[in-house]
Amino acid sequence: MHAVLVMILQRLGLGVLTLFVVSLVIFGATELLPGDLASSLLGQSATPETVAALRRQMGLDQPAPVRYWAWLTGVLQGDFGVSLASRRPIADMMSARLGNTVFLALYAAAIAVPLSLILGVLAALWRNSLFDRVANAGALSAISFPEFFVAYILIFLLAQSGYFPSMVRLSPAMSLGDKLYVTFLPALTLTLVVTAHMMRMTRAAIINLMASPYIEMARLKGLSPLRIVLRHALPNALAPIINVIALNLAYLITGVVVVEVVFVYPGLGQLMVDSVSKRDIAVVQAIALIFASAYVLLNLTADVLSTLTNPRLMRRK
Amino acid sequence: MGVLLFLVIVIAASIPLAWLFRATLVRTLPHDIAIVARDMPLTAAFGLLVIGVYVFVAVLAPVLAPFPERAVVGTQFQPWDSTHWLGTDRLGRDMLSRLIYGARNTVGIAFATTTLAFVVGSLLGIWAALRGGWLDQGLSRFVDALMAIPSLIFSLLLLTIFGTTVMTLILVIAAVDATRVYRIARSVAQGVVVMDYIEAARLRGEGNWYLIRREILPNALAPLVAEFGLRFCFVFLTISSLSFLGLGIQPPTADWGSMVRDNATLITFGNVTPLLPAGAIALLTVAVNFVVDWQLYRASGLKEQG
Amino acid sequence: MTGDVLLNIKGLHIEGRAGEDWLPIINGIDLTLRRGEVLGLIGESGAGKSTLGLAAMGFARDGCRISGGEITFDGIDLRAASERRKRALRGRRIAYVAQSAAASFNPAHKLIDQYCEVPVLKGMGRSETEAEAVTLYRKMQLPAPEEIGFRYPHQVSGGQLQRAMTAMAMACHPDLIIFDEPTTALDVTTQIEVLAAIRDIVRDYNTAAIYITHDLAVVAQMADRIKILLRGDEVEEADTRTMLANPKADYTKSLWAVRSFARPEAPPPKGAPLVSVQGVRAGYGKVDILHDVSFDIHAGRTVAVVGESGSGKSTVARVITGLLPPRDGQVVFDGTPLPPDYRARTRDQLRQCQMIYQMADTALNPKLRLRELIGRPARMYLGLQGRALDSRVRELLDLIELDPDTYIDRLPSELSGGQKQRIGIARALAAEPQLIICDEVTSALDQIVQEGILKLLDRLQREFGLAYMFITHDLSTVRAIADEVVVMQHGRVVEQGPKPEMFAPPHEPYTELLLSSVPEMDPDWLTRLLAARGGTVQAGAPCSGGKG
Amino acid sequence: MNDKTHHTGMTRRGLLKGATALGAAGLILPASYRAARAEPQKGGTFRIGLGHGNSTDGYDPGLWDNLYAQVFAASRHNQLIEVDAHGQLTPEIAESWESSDGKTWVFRIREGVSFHSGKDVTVEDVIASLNHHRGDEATSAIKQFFDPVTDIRADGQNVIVTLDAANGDFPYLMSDYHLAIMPGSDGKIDPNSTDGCGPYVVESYEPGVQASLTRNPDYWKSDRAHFDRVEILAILDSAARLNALMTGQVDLIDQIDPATIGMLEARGVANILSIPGNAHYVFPMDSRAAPFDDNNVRLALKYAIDRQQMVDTILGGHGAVSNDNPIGPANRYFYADMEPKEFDPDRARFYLREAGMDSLSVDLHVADAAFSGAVDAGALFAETAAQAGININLVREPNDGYWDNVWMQKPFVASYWGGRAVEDHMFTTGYATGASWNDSFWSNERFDELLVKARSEINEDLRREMYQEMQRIVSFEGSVIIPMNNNYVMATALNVATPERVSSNWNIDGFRAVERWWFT
Repeated sequence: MHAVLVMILQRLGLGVLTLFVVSLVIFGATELLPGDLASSLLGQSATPETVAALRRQMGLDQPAPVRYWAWLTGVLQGDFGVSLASRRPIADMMSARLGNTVFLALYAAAIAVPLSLILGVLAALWRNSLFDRVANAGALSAISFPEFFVAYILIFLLAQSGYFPSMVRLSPAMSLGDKLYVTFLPALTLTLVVTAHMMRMTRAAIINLMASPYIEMARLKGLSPLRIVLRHALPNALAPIINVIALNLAYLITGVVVVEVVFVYPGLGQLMVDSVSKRDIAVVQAIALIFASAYVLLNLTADVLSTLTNPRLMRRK
Repeated sequence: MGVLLFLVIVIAASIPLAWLFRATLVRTLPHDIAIVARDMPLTAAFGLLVIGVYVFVAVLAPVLAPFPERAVVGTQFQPWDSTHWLGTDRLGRDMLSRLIYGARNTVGIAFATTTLAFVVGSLLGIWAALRGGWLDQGLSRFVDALMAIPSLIFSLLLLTIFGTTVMTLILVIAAVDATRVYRIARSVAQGVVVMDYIEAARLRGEGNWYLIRREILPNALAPLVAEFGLRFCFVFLTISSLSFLGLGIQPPTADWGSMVRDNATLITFGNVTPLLPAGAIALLTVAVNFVVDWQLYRASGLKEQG
Repeated sequence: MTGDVLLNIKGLHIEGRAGEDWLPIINGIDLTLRRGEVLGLIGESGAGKSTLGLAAMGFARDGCRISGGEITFDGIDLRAASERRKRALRGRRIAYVAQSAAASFNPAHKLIDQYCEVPVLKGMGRSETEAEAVTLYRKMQLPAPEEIGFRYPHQVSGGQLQRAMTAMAMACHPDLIIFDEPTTALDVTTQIEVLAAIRDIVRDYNTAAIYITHDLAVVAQMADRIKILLRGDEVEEADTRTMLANPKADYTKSLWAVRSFARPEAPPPKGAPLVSVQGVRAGYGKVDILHDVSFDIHAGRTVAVVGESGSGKSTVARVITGLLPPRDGQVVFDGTPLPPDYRARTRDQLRQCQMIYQMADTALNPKLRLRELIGRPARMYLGLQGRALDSRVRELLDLIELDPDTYIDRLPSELSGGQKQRIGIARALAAEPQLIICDEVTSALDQIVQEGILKLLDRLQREFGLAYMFITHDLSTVRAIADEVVVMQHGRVVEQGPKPEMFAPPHEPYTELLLSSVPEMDPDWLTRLLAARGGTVQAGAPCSGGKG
Repeated sequence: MNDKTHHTGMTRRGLLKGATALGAAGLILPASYRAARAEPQKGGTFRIGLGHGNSTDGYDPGLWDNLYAQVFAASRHNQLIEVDAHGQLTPEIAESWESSDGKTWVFRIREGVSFHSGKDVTVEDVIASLNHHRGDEATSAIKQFFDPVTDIRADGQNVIVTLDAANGDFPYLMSDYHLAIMPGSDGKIDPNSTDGCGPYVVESYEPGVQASLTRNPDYWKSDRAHFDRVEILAILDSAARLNALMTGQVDLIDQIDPATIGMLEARGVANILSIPGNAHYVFPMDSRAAPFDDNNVRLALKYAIDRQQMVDTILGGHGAVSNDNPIGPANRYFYADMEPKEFDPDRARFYLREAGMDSLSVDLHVADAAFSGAVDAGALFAETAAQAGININLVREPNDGYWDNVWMQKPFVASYWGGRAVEDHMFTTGYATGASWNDSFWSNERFDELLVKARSEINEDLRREMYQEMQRIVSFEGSVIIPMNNNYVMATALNVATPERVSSNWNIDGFRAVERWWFT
């Protein structure tokens, strides 16, 4: 256990470092973007004086390092600051959307993970069978369709016929059931997008082990193929599987802006893209940090889990 | 249902095709390659066949395409007929010709991008694994940071900064992909550097470049190739996702990713036009990965028997 | 003690897949085994002994197929039997003990869980199964039989794992056990314990067994009858004593002959030593692995460093090559102290000292052709180019007795184990060194091949006046090739001196243990030894991990 | 969404002179609407799906910059002056307005109007609302409207605005949508409040997602605001908007991909509103920069474009061919029978030779931010131009930042105008030498001269002649290619009814569909 704790602490430290680098990169990038908040707010109606006034008001006339420092100190005190574009506290702007994003991610994962594990195991069990090949090809074609396109197809098939709403409208009052119903299509879309990757990894990880001596031993003990795969191969294949799951979860949280647009789903991705085009650096930074930490934490969890599932690392001689 | 039926027919059709193709290969090729060809599973044969066709089409696009890439040759959205086999697009350009030229542009760009990403990513990754220490730490931390930024949004930022010429597009996507490649290359290389032959080479006093080029890279290739297969296809997706956000390939260049995007709305009305480029991408993806799987399986010392 | 026929194999043919075509592995072998009888299967790698052993379970590895003949186990036709039927036999009535227990135990589960798996499936109660496991563990003389089962494989030493696996095989009191080289991967002292345990348990349960090995001396202790295989054909079969007394086939005789190779004493050391290791203390992290190790190697002579796994003999090599800079002490080469870290050494210093590894597979880059594998050092150190390089490579291939024209453009994967090892030697020679460190170079090879390698090394030594540092755990090899012997244990030199003295009593107790543990061709050797040691098998056995 | 800012900027002066009506402007209603015509009925929830609206949108009236903000504002606020469907200024919070000299303007504030909060609308509120956009520290997009304003003061029920110079147009400025009347306290309004005196009361608002409003029970206009509730949704993806309409999740959408209009009509699940006006799409060329400094080159390009094809393909037929004429059919002095420019490669070649070149290669910078379909339009242009030996190399710029970095920065770009109801405004804003939005940096003495003359000309016929000469100058010597006039295209559910005339002055019936339309 102790070893694991140490690892967690180290990784958390590195995580913080990562976040710092991320904030630097993002800040630098947004600084390089042509135009700034003031001009993009005022657009063509901007006369030099108006822009200047707006810049003064927003403190955009400060040199970049100063602004970054101000922002950093703010965040370190847990204060994300106020959106310069909408003048609303960033924390408020994000909280609801973060909730939505996480909800959708978990929803999709809840379908995708078991599905891909089952498919992967079966594919490994009947490897090179027709099932294996079809599942494989199916998975591959699924990921080779752009997300928004998958979404459109699903809408065409399931929404226009009236089974599910083509557009997500969430209200706080909604019961979980309704929520699951209205967000079904986006969740399904994301499922199709991530399943293939996880399934292929599961299959590969298991098959890699099928050649190892202890699997032959298991066969020579007269165990059934299913038992061999489940009890003897799977436990040793967990590490890579867990890792790919973590990666896909991270993707589900951070990478779904397109799906959000198509289903009009109020998530963080949309907010980030809008803020980028508005040059609302504070918001961009805040979301980038949230995304980055999600990524870091998920990877950490994955490593911890794969350590826990590996006796060699858990119990030393 | 219709879709399923269609799939079944396609699969049914492709099996004998693949078989024929393999047979011809075995006949025509010189003996030593023929042996390899003979052992390849039908899926791989199918994959090779498809890739072959794509390359053929890409190379001979101007010859094959009935109409020029950009010319407006009809009114918009003409139905399929004898002159325009696949109808026309939103501007009245011949869909088939666009698809054919699309093969050239898309595959070209995707290939360039992926190759670039792999050269950079794998070299750095292997170098880090070989040198270890602070260099490894520094590089890896930095790459972690980059990977922690959602790739689509990151590319969006970069493209907005540097503009969207084909060149920048290739560079940006390659840069983002390179981080993923770096990770894999590094972990694979870490498995290789502990080998005795690396120790031997070090004791011989070999330099890093030789170690990377001759000793490590050849032995780290298999998993990298597998990744190449997927990444290669993801480039199309990235491109079309980017054009969804208003960036992407320069029009009027025909490219499948943007073609999907441009016509995507039609699917709302059950019009199959956008399915064509999307299908083209899907087919290539499947094909490439069939071949990759086969290569992996051979590289893995025929672990997976069947 | 032997009863009615249990296993009957007639005209068995097994083929292995090579691309599209099938190559014969076993061609037409008969085999009969009676209850309680132990049959020894002997052959070099590729003789098909493991395949035959597995066939006795009606099992063919992936890529192999049983193409002809009959396999009848206790009246059941295993070739006709359904998979389900065969599965019902395996583990219950026919059990299997694999070569490397370390690799054949599932790392993810506790020993006891893996023990219980089959019995519980068979319908026995978990608790009583565990109870029986403990008794078996005790019978197998495993330390702390009550709790050892609750450890994970990586927490248990190789020798113990091997016994635990035998116990697992015994779990359902099978009628037949296949032992596939159960002790090959073990140190000599550990091997004794395992051999003894296996022999007793088989006798007690009156189980029939097929004992597969390449080591005559070992099988001599275990088997009632011996069958000798060569490339899938039976050479001869006879009961153990007759077989040992007067082998008929030439091949068998050649196997026997291996033991006879002995190299003439090298000229006595003259002048200063080529290499002298002086008071070296070294290790990884906090632990010291070597404590004050010192010895000399003279030009043209062979120093054998003997010890069991974990004794630190390989670490010495790493110190000399500079991969592991020592904490104290130094390595003096030709009168000048070498920089501790290889990176700090001059190209010439690196050239002077070359290394040959135990595992040729991992020591040769599988993606490079022999031309480059061997040519590279010559190009680097001696700056040979083009034709000169080519002819040098061919010369070297000749030296190691491989035909240049056939081999120069091959990949390592296209070579046999012995040939790979020869390439390792050629690569070392290419640098024209004065010292070659041989790390267990023969231990992964068949005896006849070992023979060849040893002779080659010997010849090269005399031709080029090379000095060898010969790291090994195999005393017969030491007998064959060493001029001086350094015995190591727990990172210390327990005894060193010229070979004749070392092999003549009196010995240090550990040296004694080592020497006495080397199996001999005499069927009664084990019995006598155990009697001599008063049955205390554990005596002085170091805690040793398996080499796999 | 910068394009909308642009739109605002362009058209914010595009208002009407005195009693001038937008001649032919407004919609000839489709049969279905006429059938639906009847007395307005109350009730129902009107759901609008707009292709605009950002999660970053704020509340500050000075920064409303896209259609979403505009429609949302119009549904909760009133202004001093409304522009009705006929394009005439009609009183809203200002009962009446007058000026003796054009320098001092008196607005009489309507009594008995109250904010949603219950507070009565006072003269002070109006002054505070105006002042929010005025002064050095003001950050309003219409700040410069007030630059000439020297003083704003109350006089009983009147608000008196004094200018430093006479300006007969001042009332039209006061009808700008930014000028929402909001409750003020000690001379300031709270820019972040949604309190107004408009037809609907804000219930909830998530920027970039949705706003829902309920009918203002004591709205002073008895014959307006027929819906019980209004929901305004931001649906940026055009396919999503279509689906939302077709699956009955919204009743009105804007910005329909022209490519799909036909199919949508064919479905028969929606009505298409296509409202012709003066809005037009343009390709400005920097007349200072070679090769565009040579009018022959400009003419060559003008003849190298197939206008009808553009209307058919880019607008899906919902628009009209324009003869490089910023003055639209809705204008009084529109020069209808100026000889048209057919697509004529030979003629284009001819002008090229005139310019002393046998081939031409130029970069055209486009982004759909300029107008939806701009990229496709560029592609079409490039195609037809190629037939005239002109190589137009299309450079697609990111939508993001288009107006900052491309428009009026690069020599040859795509852009668009909301159009002007009055010739003088159009020309003064976009074509007079040195005008702030003269995006072709074009200058023509004769034109400038006529422009001034025409202002003061009383004789209707002479005036017409002058304006028509100006149109001809712009068309044949100008530096802006204007291939088409685009309609405002919306689609509604079948049960949505509109008044006889739908305003062409702004999109969504001048933002006011919410208070003018009803369900049948």
